Amino acid sequence: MEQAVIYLKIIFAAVFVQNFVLSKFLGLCPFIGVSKKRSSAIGMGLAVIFVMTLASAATMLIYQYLLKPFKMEFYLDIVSFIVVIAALVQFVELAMRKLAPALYKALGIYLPLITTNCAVLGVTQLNLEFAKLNGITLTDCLLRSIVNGVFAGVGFTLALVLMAGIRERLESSPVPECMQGVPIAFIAAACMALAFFGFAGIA
Amino acid sequence: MAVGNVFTRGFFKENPVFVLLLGLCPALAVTTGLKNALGMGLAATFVLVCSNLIVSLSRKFIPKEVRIPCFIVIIATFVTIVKMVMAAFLPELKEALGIFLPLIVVNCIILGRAEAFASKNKLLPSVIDGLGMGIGFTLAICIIGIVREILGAWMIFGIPITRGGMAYSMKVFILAPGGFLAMGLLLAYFNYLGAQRARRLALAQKGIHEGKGAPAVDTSNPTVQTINSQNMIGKTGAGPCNLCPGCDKPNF
Amino acid sequence: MAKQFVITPSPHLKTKEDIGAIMRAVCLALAPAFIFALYRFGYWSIAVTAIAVVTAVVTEAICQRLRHVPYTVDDYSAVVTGLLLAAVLPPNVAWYVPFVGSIVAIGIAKHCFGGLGCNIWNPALMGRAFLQAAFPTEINSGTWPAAKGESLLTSIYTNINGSFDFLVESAKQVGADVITSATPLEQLTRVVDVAGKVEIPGAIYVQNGVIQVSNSQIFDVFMGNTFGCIGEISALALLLGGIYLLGKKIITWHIPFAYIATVALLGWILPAPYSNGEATAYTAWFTGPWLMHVVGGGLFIGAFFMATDMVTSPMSRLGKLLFGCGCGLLTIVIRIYGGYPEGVCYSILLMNTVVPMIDCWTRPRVYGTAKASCPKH
Amino acid sequence: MDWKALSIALGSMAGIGAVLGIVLAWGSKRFFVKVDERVEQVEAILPGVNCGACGFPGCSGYAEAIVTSEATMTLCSPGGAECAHDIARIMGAEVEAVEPKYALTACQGGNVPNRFDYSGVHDCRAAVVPGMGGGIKHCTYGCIGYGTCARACPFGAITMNDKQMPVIDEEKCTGCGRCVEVCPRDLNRIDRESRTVFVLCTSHDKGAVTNKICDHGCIACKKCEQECPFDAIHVIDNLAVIDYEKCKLCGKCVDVCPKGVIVNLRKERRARKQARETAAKEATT
Amino acid sequence: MAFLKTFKGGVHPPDHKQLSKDAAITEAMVPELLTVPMAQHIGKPAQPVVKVTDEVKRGQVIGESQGFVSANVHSPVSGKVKRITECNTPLGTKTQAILIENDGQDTWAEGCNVESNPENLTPKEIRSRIADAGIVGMGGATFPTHVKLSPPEGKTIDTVLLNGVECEPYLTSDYRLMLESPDTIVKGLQLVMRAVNCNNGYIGVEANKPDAFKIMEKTCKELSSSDARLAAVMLEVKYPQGGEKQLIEAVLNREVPSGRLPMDIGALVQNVGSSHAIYQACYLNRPLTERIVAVTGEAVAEPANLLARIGTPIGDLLRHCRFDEEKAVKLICGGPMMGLAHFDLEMPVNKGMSGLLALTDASDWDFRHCIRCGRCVDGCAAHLLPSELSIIGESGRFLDAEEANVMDCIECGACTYVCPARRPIVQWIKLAKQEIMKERLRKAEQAKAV
Repeated sequence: MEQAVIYLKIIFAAVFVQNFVLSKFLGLCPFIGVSKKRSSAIGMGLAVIFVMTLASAATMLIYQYLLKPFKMEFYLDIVSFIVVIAALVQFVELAMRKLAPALYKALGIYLPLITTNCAVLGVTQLNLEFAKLNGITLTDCLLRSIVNGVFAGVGFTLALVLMAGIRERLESSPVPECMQGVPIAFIAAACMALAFFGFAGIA
Repeated sequence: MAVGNVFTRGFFKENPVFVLLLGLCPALAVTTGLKNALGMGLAATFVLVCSNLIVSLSRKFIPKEVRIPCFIVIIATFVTIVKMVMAAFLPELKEALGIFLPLIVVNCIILGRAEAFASKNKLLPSVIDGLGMGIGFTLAICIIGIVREILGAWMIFGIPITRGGMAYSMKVFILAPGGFLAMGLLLAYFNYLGAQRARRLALAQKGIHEGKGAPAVDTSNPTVQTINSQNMIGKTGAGPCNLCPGCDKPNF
Repeated sequence: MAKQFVITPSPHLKTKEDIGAIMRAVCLALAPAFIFALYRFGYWSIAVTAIAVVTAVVTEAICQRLRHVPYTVDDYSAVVTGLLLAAVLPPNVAWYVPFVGSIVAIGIAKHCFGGLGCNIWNPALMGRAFLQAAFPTEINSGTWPAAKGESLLTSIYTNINGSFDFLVESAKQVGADVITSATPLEQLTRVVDVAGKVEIPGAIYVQNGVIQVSNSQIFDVFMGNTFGCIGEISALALLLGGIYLLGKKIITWHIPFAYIATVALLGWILPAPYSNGEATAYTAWFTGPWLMHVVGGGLFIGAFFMATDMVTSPMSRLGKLLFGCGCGLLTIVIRIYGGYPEGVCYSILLMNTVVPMIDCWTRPRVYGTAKASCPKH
Repeated sequence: MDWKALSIALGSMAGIGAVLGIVLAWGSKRFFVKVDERVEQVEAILPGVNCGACGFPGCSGYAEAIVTSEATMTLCSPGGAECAHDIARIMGAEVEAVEPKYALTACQGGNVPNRFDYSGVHDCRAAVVPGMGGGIKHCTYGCIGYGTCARACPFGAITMNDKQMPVIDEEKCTGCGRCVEVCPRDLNRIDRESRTVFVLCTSHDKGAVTNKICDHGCIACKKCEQECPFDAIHVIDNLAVIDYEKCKLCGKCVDVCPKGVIVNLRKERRARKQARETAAKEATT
Repeated sequence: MAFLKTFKGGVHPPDHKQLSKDAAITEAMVPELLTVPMAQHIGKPAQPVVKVTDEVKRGQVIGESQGFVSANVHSPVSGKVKRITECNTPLGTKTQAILIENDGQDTWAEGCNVESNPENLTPKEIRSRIADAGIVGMGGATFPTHVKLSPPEGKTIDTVLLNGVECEPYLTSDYRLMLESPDTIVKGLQLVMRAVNCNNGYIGVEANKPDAFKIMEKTCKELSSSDARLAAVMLEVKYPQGGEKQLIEAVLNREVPSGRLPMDIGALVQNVGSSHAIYQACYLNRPLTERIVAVTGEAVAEPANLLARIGTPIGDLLRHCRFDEEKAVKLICGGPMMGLAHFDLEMPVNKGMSGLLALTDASDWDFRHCIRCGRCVDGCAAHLLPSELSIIGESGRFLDAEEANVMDCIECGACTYVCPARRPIVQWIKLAKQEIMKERLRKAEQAKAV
């Protein structure tokens, strides 16, 4: 029960309170770039969730079994993580294209965008910070980072999809000329972030 | 291409933040004040110059298929160096930049320049390009930083503008929504300026239209989808539309 | 030349009720609340309102000038925004708070998105949320002006239980201009267990894991004999305005009903955290002070005036019900578990964000077809 | 120097690199899918305005059609000859030169009186919906004047003048044909640059009627028919029509037309072409 | 009042019926020159079968029906064919028309205006009588009636609904007809029921016409029999209660599937005016040469319900009712919600013109952006999202409207009536439909070419 409440809080925080896009400024390039259509927003969101989960697990394993035992966590974390993520994304892309072409058509086109999505590297860094600060058990760390990875991705997807809905509506609005496109998307993001302040202090 | 153009185009015409819309995350996350913005800008510039240098040097040896991972490793190495240097000499700044320091690795500007310019050009132009783009990036995030600091804390570089003026500051500008808002309004303002300029230009040289502007990132190479897609995002941003003959509409 | 008739598309009859008429009715419906505010808080509250309204109207005109679109300040929509913004501000804020708030509300939340009809978020609430983040100390000062002169309602209900009046009275006795007290909802979030200790008159406390709120307190709060923002203290006045709007069919019952019902239901069901001296404990399920949740704070102004804002609420009836329920859920969650004592503003803004999705999910089933389809575009 | 740490770091990085490299190499062999790179290359060349002039759903659709050789390479009007050549380079084929095409409005809107007042959507297509009176002007063939073509033009080449008539800027016009599609009166047409003589009227009203309501309408006087040395212009159903098979663009009909209905654009076009060429020369030097 | 039958959606415009409600039906003056349009119905226009200078008699066929979905046109007077030319029609189109010079004799053609007993007619004979008489839907839709009465093999009609709703404001022609000639209407209904071989007949009347309802109820009771069960149904006052699909939904609680016809769910709807015409065709052998037109509106001094010959210029009718040409701003043929505005006083009355309004209110379309109030959504009888359609229309993406089910719109105008932003939604919808049809045609042609 205790455990469940803790995880519930992690989930709530990852999705709403500490939303990756709206309060942490992570993953803004795809947030602005891929939020023009709802369908592509959902595709991108799912791809991010997928990669974030895998990346969280893989990097935590590398940290626990490679970096920490050999005391390399200070200087080799970035290099090893980014390489692993890049390889992971590429491998998933390759495999998806062959094994699930339908899924590839829906998600695959977004996969290359994800390597340079700072949300993915960001979630691994946050997991790392947590693991460094709280020396709890290995499985706990792993589970926590996976949950964090999944729901940070869900939070990202939520923001992305809501944004896409809003931008679809804005498409038929007489937005001032100099604000059309990206500027209004930022202002909408500002308003969304303000609204998400309502979650502050929960959990 | 003239060296001067390579150096200066990143300042305004192809400003990585305001025109190409790259590197947005740090541009918003660490710009609560001028100090952080400057620190981030310099760090990114350093990485950009160094990675461009190494990429340019090694462009003949790296096989085409694995060049992206190689570039990433090169960039990551320099980011680690910056991180360690900062930890040693500027621990405060390192704390303030937080995870966005390691995240320089995935800053699209750096990988974009490495791929689009350094991997195709000689050493000197590559370094100059990196420096120019880095300065452009620094300039942009310093503008955001200064706006947010003034509005949000009534300070510049951590120094209060007027005594007791804090009361008029709007703290929201150093929070997340304020970051988005400042960015949106600045972009709109630059769009407005760009549109004005384009209109004036069109009036001035009525009819005679320049050829296609130099593409920001080489789009002719389809194997690198990452860069293509980023460029696609860039195209959605401000700047005059250079697609259609005689068009003076800003392309959104 | 022969007479030239006018050709217009059908229909050739149009309802008399245009945007201006709707907005004027909303202004009228808000009147009781502001008249009551004048009674309760004195002239500064009306000055704040005036600043908000004038700034809103002027900002609207300036924005329309800049955008080269026709002036439509005569449709009263900016006035409504100004009024609603003022309604959710504390009565003693500095002049620049409503000023900045109105500029943000009209300039950013409305005209950046394309003006009336295109805003995604309720401008007034967006202004308020901006102010909350920009000037947190001014907005959450917890100081309220002492009632100027003998308030009509104060004198009538003092004998019942002057839970808040005694503060006003004492402030008047010592000649203070302002008094510090918590709004009922702030009290609800800071409840403590007073087991064994003396009962504090007029305070809300916890006994045996149940929050104790007396009926007279609730009645006081309902009448407006309490502290809070300019336009939201008197639930009665707002209810009158709401009924007027419902009667004139400016709004439909769906959103207010769903909103208030959800707040009441969840306010009753959910356990609230409280401090029992050393740690945080939770009250029992199904014991919440639901009536206080309904009449206290800004629920009525939110449910009747803010959430029903046509531009930012869903179009279909089912969508409106969903929207209301969502607002209620978020309001209660923020009130009980969140960092703010009041959740109406943020809950409506959050639900505004979801409206495009709700509109897509709740498309009506087209006559003669099996099911509604959401276009892909 | 801490050799041990260095070697561990080196070793582990090499290890990670090796493992990932092997996995990726294996993956790329195992999951190899052939894609035609040319589609993306062609798409990169196309202007990306998705105007639909080629008849395919957007530029990407056209790119795919080119590569699968469903479509010829010269269909892109906005991209013009340059674009066609670039595509040809990728596809490894040569294309013939594409002559520029321009739009033209076959109505001069000569002071036609109104039949009624109109209040409703200002769109020419809306005005011809049954029951909307069929356009405010007395001439039921000519331009309605609500600027639908101007709004439809993806290149901003059409503007409405103060007489509510479209003016086509040939500098901006790419001949994409959107204006032809949207005009409910079929007034706009796309024609080659070298074709310069046109009848700018479509009214089949009797000459007397046209004469009364329009000062730039064809009144079927047949003067052009008599003047033409090549038998290339005929009045058919009260309207002069040029047979371009026979027409030598001599412009004699233009001179005799009492209503100024027939025009010759040769001079303007030649001047503009020269200006364009000199500008291009300057740009290259 | 509590639970009258009705449909989902709808609006409540002011009905303005008091203007002409109490004016008994009077015969309009027959003009010297009548313009008889060849297209007075949906479908192919009729082909003129007379030549200039031909003598014609009243009731003589002058335009022959072309194909199945078409209708005959008869001469409304006796006289001489003066010219065959073009004219504007109340349907908003231009069509061929025969100009007939009235000789003032009103001689009926041979076999016309002869009483006969249709008791022994077979369904097929009834249908052919109706077809010969050129009867079309007289509520305004002008769909040829004999087509409606001929369901294809395998489709049976179990209920005939008579539409006496007249939900359009101002219009009173059906109301007056129900009051003054109830038994012809009900007998016409019986004929229709026999023609399609069904036993149930209903007459729907809105609750704001209690006297008409009462008289219809009484007549129904009198004429009802075991093989023809007749009843009048009182319906809630709501626009567009008189829409075909809405009437079916209200009375029978059935929905016509999208893109299909009422006959697909076993229902048939006839206007009371058509029913009256069917009576005249079968009992009196009179083809359709006249109809009742409610001439009303604020600019008409003496509003009236006129029995007018087809082909009478609307200007004559208006002048007959002393209309103020200075004051009148807008002329409308039909009701104010779906009727079309016209500018031509020479335009003739056709078979579907139930009303002729001269309004003093121009009602400009100075529209604003949609404020998403949702009133159009609540009011839409087809359960569409008119606001969305209007936004699609405003931005000119007409083909996108197809996905938003624009083709299911019945163009009743309820959305536009309630819109506080004054948006011309119906016009955008009509435009979108036109563009979609054009596109479909283009695609079909393309497919044919390939």
